[in-house]
Amino acid sequence: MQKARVFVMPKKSVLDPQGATVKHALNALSYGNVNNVRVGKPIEISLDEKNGSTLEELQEMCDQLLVNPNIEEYTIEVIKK
Amino acid sequence: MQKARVFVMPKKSVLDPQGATVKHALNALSYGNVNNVRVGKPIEISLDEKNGSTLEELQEMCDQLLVNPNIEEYTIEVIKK
Amino acid sequence: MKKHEDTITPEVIKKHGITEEEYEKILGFLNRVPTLTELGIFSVMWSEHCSYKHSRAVLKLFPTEGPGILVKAGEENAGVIDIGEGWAISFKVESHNHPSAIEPFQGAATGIGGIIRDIFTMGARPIALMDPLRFGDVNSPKVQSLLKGVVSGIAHYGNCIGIPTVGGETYFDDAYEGNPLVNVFCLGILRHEKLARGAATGVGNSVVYVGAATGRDGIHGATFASEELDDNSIEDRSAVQVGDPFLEKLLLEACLELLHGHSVVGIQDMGAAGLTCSTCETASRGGSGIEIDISKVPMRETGMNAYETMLSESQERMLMIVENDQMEKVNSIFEKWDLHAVEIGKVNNSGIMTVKNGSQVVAEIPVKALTDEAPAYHSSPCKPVYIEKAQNLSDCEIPEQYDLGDIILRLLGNPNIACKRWVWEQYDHMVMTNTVVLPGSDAAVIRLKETNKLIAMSSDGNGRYCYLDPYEGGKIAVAESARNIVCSGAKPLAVTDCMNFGNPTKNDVAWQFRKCVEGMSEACECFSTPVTGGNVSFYNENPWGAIDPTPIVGMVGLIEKEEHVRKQWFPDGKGKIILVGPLGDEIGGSLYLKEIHGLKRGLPPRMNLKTEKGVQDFVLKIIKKGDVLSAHDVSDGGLAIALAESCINIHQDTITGIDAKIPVCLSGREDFALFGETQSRIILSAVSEKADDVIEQAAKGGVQARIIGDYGVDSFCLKVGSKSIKIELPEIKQAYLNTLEELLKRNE
Amino acid sequence: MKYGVIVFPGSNCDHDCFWVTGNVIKQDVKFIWHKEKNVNDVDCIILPGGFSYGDYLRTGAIARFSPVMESVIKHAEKGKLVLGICNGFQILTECGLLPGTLMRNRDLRFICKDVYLSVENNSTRFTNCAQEGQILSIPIAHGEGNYYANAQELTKLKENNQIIFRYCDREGKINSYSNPNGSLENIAGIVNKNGNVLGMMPHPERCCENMMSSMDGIVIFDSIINSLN
Ligand SMILES: Nc1ncnc2c1ncn2[C@@H]1O[C@H](COP(=O)(O)OP(=O)(O)O)[C@@H](O)[C@H]1O
Ligand SMILES: [Mg+2]
Repeated sequence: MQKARVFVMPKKSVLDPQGATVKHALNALSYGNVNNVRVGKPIEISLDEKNGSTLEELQEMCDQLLVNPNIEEYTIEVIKK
Repeated sequence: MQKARVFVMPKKSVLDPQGATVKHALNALSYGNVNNVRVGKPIEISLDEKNGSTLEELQEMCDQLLVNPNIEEYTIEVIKK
Repeated sequence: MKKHEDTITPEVIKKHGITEEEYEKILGFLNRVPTLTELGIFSVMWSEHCSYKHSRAVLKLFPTEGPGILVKAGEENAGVIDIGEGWAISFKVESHNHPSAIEPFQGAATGIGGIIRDIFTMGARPIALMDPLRFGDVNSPKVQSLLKGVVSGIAHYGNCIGIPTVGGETYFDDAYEGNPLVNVFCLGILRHEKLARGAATGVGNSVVYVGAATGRDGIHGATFASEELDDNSIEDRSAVQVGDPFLEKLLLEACLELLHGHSVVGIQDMGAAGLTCSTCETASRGGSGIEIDISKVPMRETGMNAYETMLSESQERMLMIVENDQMEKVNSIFEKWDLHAVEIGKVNNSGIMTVKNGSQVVAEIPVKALTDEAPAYHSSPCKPVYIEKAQNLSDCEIPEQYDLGDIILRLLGNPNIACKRWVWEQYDHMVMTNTVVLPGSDAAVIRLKETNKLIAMSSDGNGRYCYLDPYEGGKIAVAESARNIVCSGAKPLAVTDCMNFGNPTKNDVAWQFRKCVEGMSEACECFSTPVTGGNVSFYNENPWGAIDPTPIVGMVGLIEKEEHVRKQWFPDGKGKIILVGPLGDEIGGSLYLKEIHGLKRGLPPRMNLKTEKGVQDFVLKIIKKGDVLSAHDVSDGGLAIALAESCINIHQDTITGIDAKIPVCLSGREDFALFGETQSRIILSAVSEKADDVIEQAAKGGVQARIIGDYGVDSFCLKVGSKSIKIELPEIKQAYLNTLEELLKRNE
Repeated sequence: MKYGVIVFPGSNCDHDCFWVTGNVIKQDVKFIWHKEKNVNDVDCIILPGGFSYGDYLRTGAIARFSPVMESVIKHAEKGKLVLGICNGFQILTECGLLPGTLMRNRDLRFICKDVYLSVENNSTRFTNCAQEGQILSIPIAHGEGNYYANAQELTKLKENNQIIFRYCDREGKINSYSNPNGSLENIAGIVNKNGNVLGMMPHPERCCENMMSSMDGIVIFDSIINSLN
């Protein structure tokens, strides 16, 4: 695998003040139908051409560094060229 | 449409200090094959059941508020239930 | 009410941290089996965190009376003292150790949020923060990430809400491995007549909820803080609370605006044990009863039951008691700040806390059972066996053949001494434009724009000393804090404290606790600085045992005039260095022994309070007279380090040299004279013409003082006994200013 | 003259700006709540520092939709003065009164400390009391002050002499060591093409009194008064 995207999102049970504030702002801008917003962090990882990573390795990176399991959850998407 | 995700990513032409730091850290953690990382911001928007938004409206939200076109670019993904 | 015998099993009771005897007591108060919600309410209110059940008796030793005290310790959310001209200050320190161990960023951030709420509920505008911190070995990557998380969490919250963090402590020792201490201090200012109370009075008055919606955050946080951390605690992660400093800023402005009107009778923040604690404590203080309907509580999540609602610790929420017909006025102020206030109940005179969910009663408990009648335990303190062994140290165990200049540099670059600007530069320490003495000097000084006075504040506590001798260590914590305050030109006023200890049911921890409190109390009496409030944090343990006993003293002092303000740095130009206080070579418990020789042993320095008071009174007098230009107290690292620190003006990025001579004392050891931490010593600087006069004045007052050399030369020269040390100034600067930063960058 | 200090939810240097303009340099000043729509009676509007809307999403992104901003833009279009400090600068770039963007600091950390600025252009309404090349000591306090503009914008800024302050060291050297946050070409403050809107990351309101670590901030407030006389 040469390229992957990790979506780190605040857990549903955890307060997301940023999401709440953005929702308010969108409502105020006349997008009254927006009823929930969550703001997270996508991380795009490019890997060596010759030396990619397995899905397990990517999961390891998440668990070790990229994601704070206390308050965040994640999914991994592989980007094909 | 009832739910959408907007991926806001730093433009390629713009330095992404956060991405650079994450790359360093991953390299240091022995993931030497990671050669580029970009950190962005996914925004998950839930809309009213009865009163969704069109893709155009979502683009409007991005252009008006969610994205800073000077340094960011975005894609929109519709989430089907 | 339904019968609940089936749900309330012995396991459930145990899981709530309630002992068999305590459960019997609950049955006695209710005359029936409690509901699960009620059991939850008892468990949080009777937890150590809310009830102080293992410390109440001992804390009574603290002196709490004084002439200017407007609100005494324990009466309200924070103490309040008069500073003249109709103005008063309110301040307090809190711990957020356990949440920060689990989730450093949010744990520290919500700690700041909580202490700020404690202060503005008194009607005071918060104007300064401090953050006394303790971590394990700074060389461990884990500790570094903890440190970074905690510091950025404090920065995130404090900076965003716009209250400057002007001081604190950062100390590393293996004893805190896995159990960091994150204490936070906040100070606010108010007019006497604006003092607010946390009492629910006036039958028929409205109980009003305002702020963030309630989610499942931190459920059982209060009991959690009263249990030891074990590896399973990682599983408790759903308990993490996330702070929203932006919302708190709105809440703060709205509440202060509201409190300055006359519609609010009582106010209390929802901190530990959230809705439960705020309702029963306000009712208890008001001698009243309260009835609330939780179906009216704004919820962030769906499907929360009564138990979860009552125990949630969602942040940024306040409870207010509002006069019957004033809801409209209250609403209009909150709406201005885009906040929403909801009436969730009424005050009555039943003496009972009634919780309904719509029409169904889910809890009905006598208020006093949760507060005044909560269990209290008398511990059986017992001197730990390690003490005698640890205190016992003979000089010959300390190798002598070291290069003293090299040791000075190593100590200056030791993370426990090196400049902490890596920390404080991440904090907005200037916002509000009051910070007159920036972080880095003995005490921070802020001016009060409302008057011509200034306030000095310092936080201190030496776990090393307290581990070796909790009684002397307790005295020294207070004395050192007062010394720092005096060095800045202030008169010590009062104290808040945070007592960080291990498991209080262990007899040696109970002993450490009691001895520290005794020592602190004695010192507080001596300096006439009553304790106006504080916090106890027990169960600070890791798999290897209890942390070092670490009482943190937050002291506040008053400076009458701007001209009296002093910093620790030698001024520009040339002049004389004066040492006030005894010569000495008490090496036991010193940082030198720990960091250079790996010995955390020996008898820590003795604190003679009479000597200390004499030195402090003299120094304050001489500062006020204008005879001295700078003042710095001697603490960790001893005389050599204090002298080096006085040379480096961190904020101007300049350094000056000295030429000084230090006599060797009884032990005959040069290293002891340089690095011993004998107490009651202050380094002053004066222009040459004034120096002799200062010495003479000291002699008249019966205070030891001597000129030990000159400042304003080109290098750092020390003569000690027969040895001479010379260090070039850039080396000193490099070691002191850059080591911590470089150490932390290395792993980035 | 009369200053108006805008108060957004989350502003936290509003009182500091009010204090300096009102009590230190003793001018008329009033707070303007962000929901107000009329700013006609003031000569110079200050957008203060702080964390408007918590800086959520992006700094300044939500504040620029505050009702008051329409009048601020009109005020600027009339050629009247607008001073954006820190978060105020961020709002000015978001609403298009100034070019460029303020990104996260190079080291990803918030930085609060005194820095030196060199006055690159002293012929503006905000700097006419300074010497050209004068070095000012003024504190910064921000997490996102890393100025970025694309090549075209940068060329224009230079052509029109719009770069007002650059970070430098005590001797005036402008290089990466004296750049605290990674800003493009050490840019610390810029004006619009007409020279009536200044955005700067450093906080002049924090250094106007004897008790503070410097008094260099005064130069900017003095220049403003001077330009109105
Ligand atoms: N975590 C921190 N936050 C803010 N300031 C700090 C922190 N740690 C240390 N400092 C500051 O660094 C200086 C030195 O601290 P310390 O060595 O504890 O002083 P002292 O020995 O005089 O009590 C003080 O001004 C203190 O406020
Ligand atoms: Mg000191």
